[in-house]
Amino acid sequence: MSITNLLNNWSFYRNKRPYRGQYDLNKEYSEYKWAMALDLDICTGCNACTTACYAENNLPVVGKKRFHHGQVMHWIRIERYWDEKMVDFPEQGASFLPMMCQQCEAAPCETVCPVGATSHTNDGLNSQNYHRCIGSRYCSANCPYKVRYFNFWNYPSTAWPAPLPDQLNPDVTVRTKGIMEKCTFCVQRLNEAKSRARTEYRLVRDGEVVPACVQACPTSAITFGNIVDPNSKVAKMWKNQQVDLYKDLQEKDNTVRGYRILEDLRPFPSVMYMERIRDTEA
Amino acid sequence: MINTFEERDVAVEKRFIHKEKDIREDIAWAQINKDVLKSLERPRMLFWVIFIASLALFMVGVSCEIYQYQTGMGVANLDNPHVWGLYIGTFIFWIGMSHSGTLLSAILHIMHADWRKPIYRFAEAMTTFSLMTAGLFVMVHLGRVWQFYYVVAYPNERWTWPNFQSPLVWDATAIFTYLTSSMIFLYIGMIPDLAICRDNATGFRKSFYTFLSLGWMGTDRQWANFRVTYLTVACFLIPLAVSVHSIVATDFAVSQQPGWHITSFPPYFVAGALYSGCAAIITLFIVLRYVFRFEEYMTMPILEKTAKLTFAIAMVWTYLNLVEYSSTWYGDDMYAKQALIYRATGDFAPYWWMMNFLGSVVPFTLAFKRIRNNIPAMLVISILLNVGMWLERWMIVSPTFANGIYPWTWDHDQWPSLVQWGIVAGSFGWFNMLFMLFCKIFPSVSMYEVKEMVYHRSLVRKGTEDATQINPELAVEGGIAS
Amino acid sequence: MSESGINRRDFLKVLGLGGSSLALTGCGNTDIRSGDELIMPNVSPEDFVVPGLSVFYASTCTQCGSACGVMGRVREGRVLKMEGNPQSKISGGKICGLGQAAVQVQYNPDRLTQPMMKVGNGLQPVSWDKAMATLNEKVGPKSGIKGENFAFMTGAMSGHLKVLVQNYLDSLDSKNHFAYEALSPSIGFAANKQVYGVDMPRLHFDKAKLIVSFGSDFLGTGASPVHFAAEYAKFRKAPRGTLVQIEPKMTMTGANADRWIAIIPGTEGIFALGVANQLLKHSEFTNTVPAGIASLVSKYDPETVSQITGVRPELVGHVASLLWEKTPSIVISGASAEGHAHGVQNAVAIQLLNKILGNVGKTIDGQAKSPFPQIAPEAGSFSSLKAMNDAMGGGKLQAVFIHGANPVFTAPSFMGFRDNLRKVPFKVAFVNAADETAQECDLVLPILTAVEEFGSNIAWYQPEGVEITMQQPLMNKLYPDTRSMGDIMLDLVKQRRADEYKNWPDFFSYLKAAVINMKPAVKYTDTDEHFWYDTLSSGVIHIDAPQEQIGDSFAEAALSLPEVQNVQDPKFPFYLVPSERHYFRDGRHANCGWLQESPDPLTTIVWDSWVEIHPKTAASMGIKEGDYLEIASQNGTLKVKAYLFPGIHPDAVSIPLGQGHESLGRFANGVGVNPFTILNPVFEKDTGELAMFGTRVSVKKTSDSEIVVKDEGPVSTQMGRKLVVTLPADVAQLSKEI
Amino acid sequence: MIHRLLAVLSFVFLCVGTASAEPLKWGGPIGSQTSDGYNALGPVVKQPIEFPHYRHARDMGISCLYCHTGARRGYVSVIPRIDKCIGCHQNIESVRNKPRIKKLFEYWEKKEPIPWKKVNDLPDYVRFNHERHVQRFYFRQNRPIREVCGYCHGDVANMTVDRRVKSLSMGWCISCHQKDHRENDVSMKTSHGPYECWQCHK
Repeated sequence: MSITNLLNNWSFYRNKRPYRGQYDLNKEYSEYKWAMALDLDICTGCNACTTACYAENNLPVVGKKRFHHGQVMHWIRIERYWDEKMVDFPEQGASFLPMMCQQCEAAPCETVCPVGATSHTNDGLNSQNYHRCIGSRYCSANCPYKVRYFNFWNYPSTAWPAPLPDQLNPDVTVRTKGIMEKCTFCVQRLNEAKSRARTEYRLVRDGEVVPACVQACPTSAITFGNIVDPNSKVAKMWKNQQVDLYKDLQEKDNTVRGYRILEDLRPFPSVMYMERIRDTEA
Repeated sequence: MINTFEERDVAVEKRFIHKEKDIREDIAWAQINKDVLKSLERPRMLFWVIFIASLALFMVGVSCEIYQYQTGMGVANLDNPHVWGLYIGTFIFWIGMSHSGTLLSAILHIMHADWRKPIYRFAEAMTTFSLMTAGLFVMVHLGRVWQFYYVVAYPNERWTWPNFQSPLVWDATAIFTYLTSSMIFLYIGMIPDLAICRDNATGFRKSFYTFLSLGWMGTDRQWANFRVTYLTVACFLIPLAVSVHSIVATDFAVSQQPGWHITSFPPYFVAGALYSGCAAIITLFIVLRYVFRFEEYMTMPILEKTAKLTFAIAMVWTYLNLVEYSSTWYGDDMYAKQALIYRATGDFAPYWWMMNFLGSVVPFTLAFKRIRNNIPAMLVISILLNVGMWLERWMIVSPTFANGIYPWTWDHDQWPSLVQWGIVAGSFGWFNMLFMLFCKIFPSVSMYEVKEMVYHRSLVRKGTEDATQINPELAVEGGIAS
Repeated sequence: MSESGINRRDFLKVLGLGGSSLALTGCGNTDIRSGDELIMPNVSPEDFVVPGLSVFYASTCTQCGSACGVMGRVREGRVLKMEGNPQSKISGGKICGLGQAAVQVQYNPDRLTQPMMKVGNGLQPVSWDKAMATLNEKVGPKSGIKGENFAFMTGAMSGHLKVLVQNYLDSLDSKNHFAYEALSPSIGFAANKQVYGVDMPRLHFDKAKLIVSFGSDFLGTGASPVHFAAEYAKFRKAPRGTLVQIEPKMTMTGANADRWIAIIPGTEGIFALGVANQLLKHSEFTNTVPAGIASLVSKYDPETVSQITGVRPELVGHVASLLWEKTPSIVISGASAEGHAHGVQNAVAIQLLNKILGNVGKTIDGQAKSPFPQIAPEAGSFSSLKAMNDAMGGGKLQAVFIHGANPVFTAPSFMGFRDNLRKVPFKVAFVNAADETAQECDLVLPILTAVEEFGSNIAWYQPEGVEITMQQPLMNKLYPDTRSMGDIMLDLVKQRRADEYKNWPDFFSYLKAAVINMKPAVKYTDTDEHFWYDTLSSGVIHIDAPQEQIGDSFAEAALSLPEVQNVQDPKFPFYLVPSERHYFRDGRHANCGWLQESPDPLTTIVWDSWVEIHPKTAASMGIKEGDYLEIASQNGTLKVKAYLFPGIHPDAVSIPLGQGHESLGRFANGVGVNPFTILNPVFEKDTGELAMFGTRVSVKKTSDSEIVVKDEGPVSTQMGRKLVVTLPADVAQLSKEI
Repeated sequence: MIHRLLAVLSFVFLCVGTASAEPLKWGGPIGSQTSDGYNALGPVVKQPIEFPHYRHARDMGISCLYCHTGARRGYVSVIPRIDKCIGCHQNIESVRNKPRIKKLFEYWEKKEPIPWKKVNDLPDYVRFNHERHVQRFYFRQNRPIREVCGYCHGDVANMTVDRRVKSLSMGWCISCHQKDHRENDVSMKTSHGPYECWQCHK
């Protein structure tokens, strides 16, 4: 990139994002905006998504000691919360929350990375470029969801005793020490599907490609798709749940379940959660 | 009528100078040279002992860093999301330390507070060396330090730029600029003194000082140029110093972390920086005064002034600290409030309370003249203040990570590992080592400025008479600068 | 595809693509280079194999007994990932984490790579020739092994491998096929048999508006978790069903309940009868069961029930009114209700509710009946372990084969299984890794993993029709010195009956012939070869078999009141709940890093065992999280870390099963404790199964303490954040959602 | 004096500048290679069979895509499988006894893959998509295949064993991605290649 180029594109970097019309089916490089809808009522907290993510994205198994030090690398984790008002027993069960990178539109991590290793793609993903990363860990410090995971150790040399490396997905880089990583919405799958679709002069069909967690989820609690396409299931769900990608505070009916986590910090996440339901009369 | 620089100086001095006796006005200039140059003589055994100890401490840090470099950041016992630890805290500490030099030499220079003259040289050295130390921490902190050059904006084969939005890029730029400027400032200010050294040295040292003194002859033209240059660089340095620490503060203030996301952070940081810097000056003041027998120059009135200055800055800092707490407390930010409560009651509470005690209560001792004049007490207090300020930086960084916005990831077990402590300790060894070398290679008291000061004091006393008339010795051995 | 399975494997062999197989930044290639890496093009691959693009092969997951159809993602000759096979009605294209870990079983660094033979006290590698010669010598026709002195222990089994095992036993005139599962559903089967006349009815969770589950963790560890999870998802869609879970320790299913009720272990049946009593007072239910039963349950008024079960009395009526309001409902019992001396009685009492509510035929009906009884599943039981143990103890057995089970690990220590096994002169284990049982065996034969092997499976819970799921190799075998279990069995059968099996050189051809024989049942009209390839490529054979009839009348004799022994034992005051972790089951997969590092859903603990104890109990005993507790039963003591867990009855403590391996591999060895060892010899009266939940223990705090390694932070609530929001069901308008 | 000062200062800057310059990796700064900056002839790679590209592509006029079938449908361009070579060569008796062909048949008879060496070897974290480039420039813009492939691979049709001719560095990729290319052979509308990280980096 030359200086001229940098200056030409400066206004792009200075744009307030997201802005309406940022994603458009008619624009060549922003006809996709990948988004999720996650129904917390039918998520059972079974961890199938987590394991699928380990398999798909070459996540290292860190072992007990490192897990204890909080150096675990699960890109998607299942959080289990008890009710704050619980007396003796959790009579309404637990609250499970699968938490992965929310692919924020106004991502706090992107602005602070000194080297631009994390940046926004035209598809609305928050890309993490491993070999550009110098490991300042500022992005993790600034991530409100704490879904960025830093390679504190040289996992390639320890985490996969032979022949476990044979299982590694060749489409995903294995990360060495000193690098930040996070959920990518399985971008390797998205890229492949987009390439296939482009060859066939079409857009990626709804449901043609899903991340590993979505594919595994036994209850199909996660819906994934291109929110720019009004006919995709995920776009319909967002609309139905009255969650607007471009708004930071949703004005919605009380009966509607959609919300985005920590919306008040205005990161404009791409993952819509749907409230857990409990039968209070049961 | 003001026709010459000297006349102007005298006029200025007349207006601004305290009539206090902060230095004897009858010290012979040759005596000044002699006293100061004595500090450059072959060191005593004790010097080597301390030097080797510092070197050993530094090597501990180096080996820790090598271990960390080889193994990964995990050896520092950082975790997700507690990704920053002592490294960043100590980094801010050293950056803060660097502000005192600029304060003394640049700000007070412009303000014509000439009591700074005997002590600004080592303060400036401190600035340079603590910045160098701080720079090391940036490197130590990076996960892939071997790729640090990605932060530098330079045309490269990949056609990539750093992210100019990131405060870390501002940081890198600001620190680098500040480091180079303060090194230049230190060097420029030393040129007349280097010339004195040159004139008194032999052998290798002679050629060394000859090279560095850039042919300084003490001519009028040289003096004129020198003053303009020095003043210019000083003016340049002041905004730079303020901006450096403001930028370090924006590292925190622009982030979402509770407890960091505060607009008063930049002045708070600058105040804290000056505070710790002044405290460090007091410490070094006392040490140098004792070691090099600089009692004639580093006099008690100067110490007292420095202490008063420290006290004033401590109050500014305390005020800003209270502003931070109260704006958080009365504010609307649930996360920040929770983080504040956590600091006061959580795992870090002992350190947090100690920090507040050391930073805000201990300086009140400086309000008492008896304490200000008691050297051992001042030594202890100044060290305590610096401990407090170091704790402050740590308390800014760590508790926020341990108790941030997202409760699921609050800390399991976070205590800096030996590697972190080793590198922090090593940094003190490194600083100490550099400072000791400096004191033995360069005059740690500015000879020409002290001469100037003595001269002005005598002028103030005797009116505008020529100083040589009072002190005939001055005419001998080369005048103000040899 | 080429002609035979052997060739298919050959082509897989040449798929290997060098170089780019490992992409390690820092370690791998990070520069632009020339000539440093190799590209090994395929010699002659199938047309659809394009390097760089994945091929999905259908197969079956054998990680648990549910027989989910899966697909293996294959790139450059290596299987990389398992996905659900959408053609399978069981998995519905979905997969659980345990299934994902099949690839870690395959690439496990601790896999056994060559045959081992006992020399002295240790195992020494030998060649296959030597191993097979030994087999021939010890159990061949000339060995005199016959009939009663031979036993074959397997895990739960189905499909054509089971046929071969059966045939082998037949050739030896032996009836000693011991299908052993440590966590078997046999008690539930016995109860179902009494109530419905079948082992396992079909459960329609999706049709129910209310599920009342007595300790059944159908989402985590039930008969078919992936299938039930899908049904559960439908159940939660509009009109949203309500889940009530009654159990002593919260399971994953309990964590998803609208109402979770803690109950004293073993008293679930009483609670059910109390609910039945309330229901029978309603006029609409009075005639649903024989009058004798009504009078039998009438003594269980809420107060009595509350006294026995430790549940608040109003909850009895509450559950009854829920059942009355929300129809159709479904009431199920699970392991923690069944694993008692009166387990069958408990389960029958629970099933009584279904009868009263008329759920039979609505949410509960019969499974399809498989037309191929010889490949029908053998679910396995504990009693077979007991039988084998007795036979070994009696010195009757001369040779034992063990496949698919790890009895040395899972047998309770009171049985003395290890010592009894040592009495057998010749023991052979067929394993993937040298586990505890293999360590005791004289000959240990490394077999192929499920992803390298041909096979057929049929689950004992069939959601729709009968689904025979096919297994095919997803890659060439990783180690040349491992062999197909089917091939070994065929060789063994040939030792005795060479003539009958001479047409089949290997298991592949045997299986192919057998599958093609099924063609008429599927009404497939094309050629045999097409049928075979269609079967392999879809991975499943669907048979629309008629449903089994299930009984809809409830005989008075069927119900006998559960004999709850709710006495306080001062020496062992606590009930032990050995909980089944959904990714560990009986511990056979403990050596997968992914599973060890997958946090337990409720405690979020990893890489460890722990004892769950209610915070109130803990407070009264001064126990803090991480304190080591000594959990002692009559049969032993375990020292294990405490975890304060609100979802457990204050009189119970719970230790998860599956950890505490001594010899399974680097990820499992020395991790945690094995609660199987301290189980008491309490047996279910009707079936003779081990009553897993019948053990009483004492808890003693020790002075040791260690941090519990878990994903959860220091707080377990949301601290006022809006992370998971809960909406009352009456406010939500699910029917308007998409 | 001022000259000395300048001398010292420039010395300092030189030191700092050298220290902060990036280590000399392959590619180096812009313009450090050749006249256009990116023509960087790679080393000669010794292959197990000295495959004559010129014979096939130039003399016989075989399209690149005939053998490298993956280039139009996947990320990897694909070194042809051996039975593809054999498919033709078992019917070409005239060269059947040439040493290189004999070697080919040796591999075929042993059913062993030929261990070709990778010539255009990108770092492992880069995923170059052949399909997109071939689709865009060959199928849509209708440019000759040898030109399309040759942009990165050079004039392979005149080579024996392939040799890298471009630097294949990131700056080189971007220099082209920033150019406006016509959408197809009829339209005058142009667009440029994407330049976000995840398009190429995995």
